[in-house]
Formats: sequence, C-alpha cells, structure tokens
Amino acid sequence: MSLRDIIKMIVVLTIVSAVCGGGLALVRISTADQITYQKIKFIKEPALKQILVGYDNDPVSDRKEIVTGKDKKGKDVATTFFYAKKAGQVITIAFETEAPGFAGNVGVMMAVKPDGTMQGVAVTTLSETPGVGTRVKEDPSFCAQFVGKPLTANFSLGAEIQGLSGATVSSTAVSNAVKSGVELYTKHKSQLGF
Amino acid sequence: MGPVTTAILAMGGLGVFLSILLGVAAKVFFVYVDPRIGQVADVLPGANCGGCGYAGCSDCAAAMVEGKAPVNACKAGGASVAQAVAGVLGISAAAAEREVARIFCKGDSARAERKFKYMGINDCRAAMLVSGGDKSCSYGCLGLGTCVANCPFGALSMGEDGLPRVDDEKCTACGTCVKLCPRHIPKVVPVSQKAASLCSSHDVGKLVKEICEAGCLGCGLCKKACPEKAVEVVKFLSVVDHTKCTGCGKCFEKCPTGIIQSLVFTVV
Amino acid sequence: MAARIVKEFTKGLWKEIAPFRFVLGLCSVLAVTTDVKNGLGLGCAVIFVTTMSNVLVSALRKIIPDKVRIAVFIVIIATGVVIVELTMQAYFYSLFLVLGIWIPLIVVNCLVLGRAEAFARKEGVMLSLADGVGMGLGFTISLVVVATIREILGKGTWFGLPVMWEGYPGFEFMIRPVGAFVCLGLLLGIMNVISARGRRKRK
Amino acid sequence: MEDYLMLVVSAIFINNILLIRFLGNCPFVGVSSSMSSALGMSAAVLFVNVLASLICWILQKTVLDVFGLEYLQTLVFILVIAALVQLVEIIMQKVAPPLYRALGIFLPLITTNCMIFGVAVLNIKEEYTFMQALVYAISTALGFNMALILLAGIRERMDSTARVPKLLQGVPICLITAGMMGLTFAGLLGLAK
Repeated sequence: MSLRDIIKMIVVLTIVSAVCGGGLALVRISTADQITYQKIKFIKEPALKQILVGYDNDPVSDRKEIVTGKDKKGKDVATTFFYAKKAGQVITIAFETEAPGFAGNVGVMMAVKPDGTMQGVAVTTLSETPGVGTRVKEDPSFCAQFVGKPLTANFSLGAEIQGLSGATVSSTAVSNAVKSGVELYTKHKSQLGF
Repeated sequence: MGPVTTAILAMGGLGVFLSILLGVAAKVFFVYVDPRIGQVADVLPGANCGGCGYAGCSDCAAAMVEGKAPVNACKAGGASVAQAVAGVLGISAAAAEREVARIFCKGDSARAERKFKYMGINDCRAAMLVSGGDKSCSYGCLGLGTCVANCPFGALSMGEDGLPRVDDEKCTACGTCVKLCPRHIPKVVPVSQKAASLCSSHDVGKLVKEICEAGCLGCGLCKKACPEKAVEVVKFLSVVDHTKCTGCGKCFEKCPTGIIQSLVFTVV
Repeated sequence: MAARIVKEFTKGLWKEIAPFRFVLGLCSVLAVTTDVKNGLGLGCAVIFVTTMSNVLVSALRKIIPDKVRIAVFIVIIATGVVIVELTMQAYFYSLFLVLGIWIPLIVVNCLVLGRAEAFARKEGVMLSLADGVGMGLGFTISLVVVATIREILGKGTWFGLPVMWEGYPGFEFMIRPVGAFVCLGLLLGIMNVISARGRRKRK
Repeated sequence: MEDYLMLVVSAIFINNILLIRFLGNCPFVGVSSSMSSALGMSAAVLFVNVLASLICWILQKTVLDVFGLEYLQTLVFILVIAALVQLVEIIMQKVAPPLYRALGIFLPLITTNCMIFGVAVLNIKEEYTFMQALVYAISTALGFNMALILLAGIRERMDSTARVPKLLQGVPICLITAGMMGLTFAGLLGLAK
C-alpha cells in the first residue's frame, strides 16, 4: 500500500461520492415540489373531498401558503389555503386549523365561500378517546350543523351549534377550531386575493 | 450556499474522511497474507453471500488455497468461477489426472491423547455433538468410521490403529468422505502427489506436542529443507504444493514428528 | 457479441435466477411478497438499480483501486437507490408508503452488490447491462411468482381482484412471516428437483 | 426505564429482527450450516451492529438533519457501514489475529447484511433517542444471534441424524426450520405494539 495507492484511493472515493452527492441533490430539487404535492394530496385529499363540491380544478395544486402567525419559538407559522375553482372562478377556499381537544389537538378543515357562508366542515386529525370523542368525526350530523351558516354566526356550543352529548370537550374543540379559522380567514381575507 | 453545494461538500467531505481513515489503517495495520488467497478471492464473485458455508469470499478463498474446500465450492459463481479458481491454483477443475482420497491424520489411539471415554453412537458426527468429540486434538480424526461406513465404493477400511485406510484402487475421489467427515480429515488429492503432511491441526506447536505425538508442529523445518519451495506453513500447518513437490524426501528426516512423509507406497 | 449479450440476459431468467438458484436477495423476497402489486413495484425498482449499478460499475472498473472497491460500488448502488426513492415518492406515493423501509434496503440486497462484484467488475458495459437487466428481471419474476402464490392462498385475491370462490376464508398462514419461509423453502425444493431431473435427462 | 425493558423484549422475542421482520436472511442461510461459524458471525454482528447504529445515529442528528440532507440518508449510512466494516477488519487483522481468525472473517459478510443497515434506518424512523437506539441495536443483534445459533444447532443435528427428504435437502429445509422457529415467536405477538 504505497503512498501513491492511498492518494489514488482518496481521490477516487472523494470524487465518486461528491459527484453522487451533487447528482442526488439535483434529483432532489427536481422532484421536491412534486413530493410535497403528493404528501399534501395524500393527507388532505380525503378531507377536501368531503367538504368541497362542484369544482373542476385540482385544489391541491392551486394552493397558497400565507404566514398567519408566530409559534412559541417565534418561527412564523403558515397555513395552506386550497382554492376550489369552477371554470376558473374561485367557488370555495378550504384551510385547516387546530384546537386543543380532550387528549390532543383536533384538526378541522373548513370550506368557506367567497360570499362569506360556511360551505362545509370536516374533522381531519384527532386523538380523542375512541367511541366517545371520535363521534365528532364519525357522526356526520355534528359537522353538518356548520354548513350554510354565515361567518358572522356565533359558533360556540349552545348558540347555533349543539354539542354531542357525552363528548362536550371534543365538540367545543371543533367549534373553537372553527371560530379560530373564521377569525383567521377574516384577518387574511385581503391576502387571499380572489 | 445552495442545497446542491452542501450535498456535494457533505458527501465529498465524508468520502475524504473515510478514505483517509482506510488508507492510514491499511498502512498502519498491514499484515502479510498468502498472495494466492488474494488471487483466488479476486476471481470469486465477492458477494460474500455465505452460500458456500464459509464466512464470505476471502474465507472461502483461504479454504480453497488450503485444499479444504473444493474448487466449485462457490455456488454463486457457478462453473465459470470454478474454472477460474482452478486456473489460479494450478489444478485443473476437470482433473484429467486421477485423484484419490488421503487421510490427513496420523494421531492413532496409541499416539493421540483422549479427553474422555466416549460410549455414544458409533458415528463421528454424533461424537462431535458430545462437547466436540473425545479427542484432545480438536482437528484430529475421531476414528468412529463414518467415512468407512458411507464410502459408496468400499475404498475405506478401519485400520487396527483406529484410523481409516484408503484403498487407492477402489477410491474414485467421489468426495463423500470429505463431505461427511465433521472434521474434514479426508482430502481428495492427485494420485501423483508424492509427499504430504498428514495432519489437519492448525493448533500452535506447543499445544500439539502435549496432545499428539504425530501432529504437525508448524515449525517450518520442512519448509526450510525443501529445495523446490513446495512447502508452505499455513496457520501452523505445513501444506505441500503437489505441483512443485518432486518427492526428494529431504523434508522427511527434518520433521521432528515425522508427519510429513511419502505418499507413494504400494497397495498393501 | 450479440449472442453473448442474449446469453447473459437469459442466464438471469432461469439458469441463474437469483433468489432460487443461489439464495441471494432473500430478505426482500420474503418480506414484500404478501401482495403482487408490491412485489412488482419492488421488482421494477430492483431492475433499475441493478442495471444502473452494473453499467456504472463496469464503466468505472478500470479506475477504481482495489482497496476501496467495495465502498465505491456501494456509493454507486446507493445513488441508484436514492434516485428510485425520490422518484417513487414523487410519482407512486402510495406504493412508496406500502414498501416503506424495503426501498432503501435494496442497497444491501446481496443480489445487486453480488452482480456488481461478480460480473460488472470484470465485463464490458454492454454485457453488464444485459446481465443487470436479466438478473433484475429474474428477480422480479421470482418476486411475482412467490407473491402470486402467497396472495392467492393467503387473501384469495390476485392483484387485488378476488380469484378464489366466494366463501374463501383466506389461508392466514401464508400472509404471516412463517408462511413466507415455508413457501419459499418448498419453492426452492421444487426448483432443485426440476433442475436435478433436467440434468439427469441431459446426462 | 421500563420502556427500555419493553424495547429489549420486543426486539428479541416479539418482532425478532430475523424471523418476523426478515432482515438479515442472506448470511442466515449460508452461515448457519456449522455452529462455529454461527458463533463467530453472531459475535461479529453484535459488535458491528452496535457500532454502526450509534455512528449512523450521530451522523443523522448532526450532519443530515442540520443541513437538511435527509434524502441522502441511505447513501451516507451504507457508505459509513462499509467503511466501518473494512476498518474494523483491517485493525482486527493486525491487533488481534486469533480474534480475527475466529471472528474477523465474517466481517466482509456484514456489509451486505440487511440487518445492520435496517437497524440503523429503523433507529431514525422510530425516532429513538441515543440511549434507545443503543438498547435497540444490542437487543436486535441478540435476537439475530439467538435465531442464528438456534438454527445452527438444529441444522447440525439434522444433518447428522435426521433423514431429510431428497426434495428438501440443504437450503429448503433450513428455511422451513426458520419458519417453524418464527411460528413459536409469533405466539408472543400480542405482548407489545
């Protein structure tokens, strides 16, 4: 193993790994957005399908990320807004918000029409107690109560929305999520730009 | 710094670091290995799949060089690799020359020490299951006659000294005894081989002296005495390369235990 | 030359079909073959990786010093695998989720490195290409064969379409890891007998 | 402390890396033909598995996550494992020849062992902490060794005493025995997640 061999070895291995590293980075970049699209599509699509209706575009690709607040560590938090269009015209906007539930955050996806009425609400993620808290997701009548109501309506329990008996904490979580969503929506209405 | 450059730098840096590490280690920890093992290992596929039962290609190559493993032991390589290995080792795979099995152990009941009295099934493989056989030498022949019983051509018979004897005429080098023997004592060698060290022990000489009067001590005197450079000491065991050996017999007197001896003798 | 290419290619399909003939690349054959679709997906990935690695290895075979040979081969194979990972994540995301850890494990698949070491290191680019595709295809065929047996017996479906009679309870044993071992063991046995009988006929 | 115990028990018995998760079969079939090679292989696997998992874990947390190169994980891990195995082989050949004679010859076999790489990747995928990764690496290696040594024992007795049908000689019977061993472990499946 003369010195010349060692140097040749170092050169070859370094060049090969560097070239491979660079090549992979290029592949990474060219597939990056497609991968994020697939990830979002795979997670959000089921919920979007429940609440959006009568659209002819792919809401997952017509999406927009808007900075809507800061989290504890000061890093800004962005919410993705999905545009559902019909013949180029935006008919509804869907976005997701969260609120603390019984055993963890309850994620709620809302669809709002430009004229300010609620088109649909669907629970996406939850870790509530199975059979009790999860009824907010399984029982369609609960989420149906939100449909058609104007954004200015009072979504807290007892007013226009009746909570599920025995699952008050989860129901309040959903209504809080909807309320924070509405507030978020009205605050950033101008940025949505449609 | 764009993502591409970070990737290149990260991978390049890792490459440099690892290759320098390997280079330095190779230099600092250099150790001499029989070159033929390297040549055979090159020819083997190197996939280290373990299919041959050995632990990877270099180990299989070492076994082939020592003659423990047949040339076609490498299952992954198939026939083409067997040809190539035979080429490197100088023995032709389709040995035109007749081969015969030889018993590479001379530690008979008189000269080899026994750890305990074995009373189990009269089969070497079964004896092996009882804490590795009753012989102190962990490489020596147990003498319970599995090979004799299973030789399809009846070429093997149990000598009165407790070691199997090969009948050159009947032996067709089919290799059954080689395969069956749990200690790989019988080996198939060309009939023309004139001399061999009839021992399989890789133990250090000091240990062999205590447990067997006939064992090879790996002292290398035969290697020095051999004018043809035909003898190699591989892991404390002298191995005769039959292509170079002329049977001059210079090594026979030098060997302290007389284990290296002439193979050319008339059928008794 | 062309004849040799064809020979190298067909060799991988039967005479030296990897998982059966000499027990290479067993891990993925056992794990992924509960479903023919997954088996096919992984098989295509292996074809791509084996071919790409064979071609690159045989192209660079002259300049790679011996001491670092394995490391360089592994880098080339790993690059192929990461490319497969990324493209699969981008275009076949559901398959990617199902195969999960088995995509990166192609890197340590004894077949790929075995072919690179045994063949590509010594032969020209064209031959290595033929060998890579042949071996990859052979591997995929064996994956599909094992997967077909396991899926039909296990779930009574093939590619997801129900095949068995209506009340077929599904032979759960085949889906469990134990079934994989036994099924592959029996298949290997049958293959040995077929080739043994073939050899006896030729002799 | 109790989740470590559960981690150990589940790695060795419940989802044994070899019999249930299928990682590491190639050497499993080849090397288990004799007990001596099985013992040597298991010691080498335990040693390299722990070393490789820790180095890969550290590399992931310090280099890959920090610079956002997670997609390079496969490439970096396998390169490190290959170099590590070669390095250990070189050092052991010089420093401890008898140990190398018993143990080192299995080292090249380990580079292509799916288990070492699999465990390194699983450590990251399951988001284990450093200690958990260490415990997981040790227990998976012990699980692998247990299965390998058990099979080597069975095969040795089977070769010398059992009459295996012509159809199943050699590898097929070995696979079926492994399957049966897996069956016994499958009995414990309900214990952990």
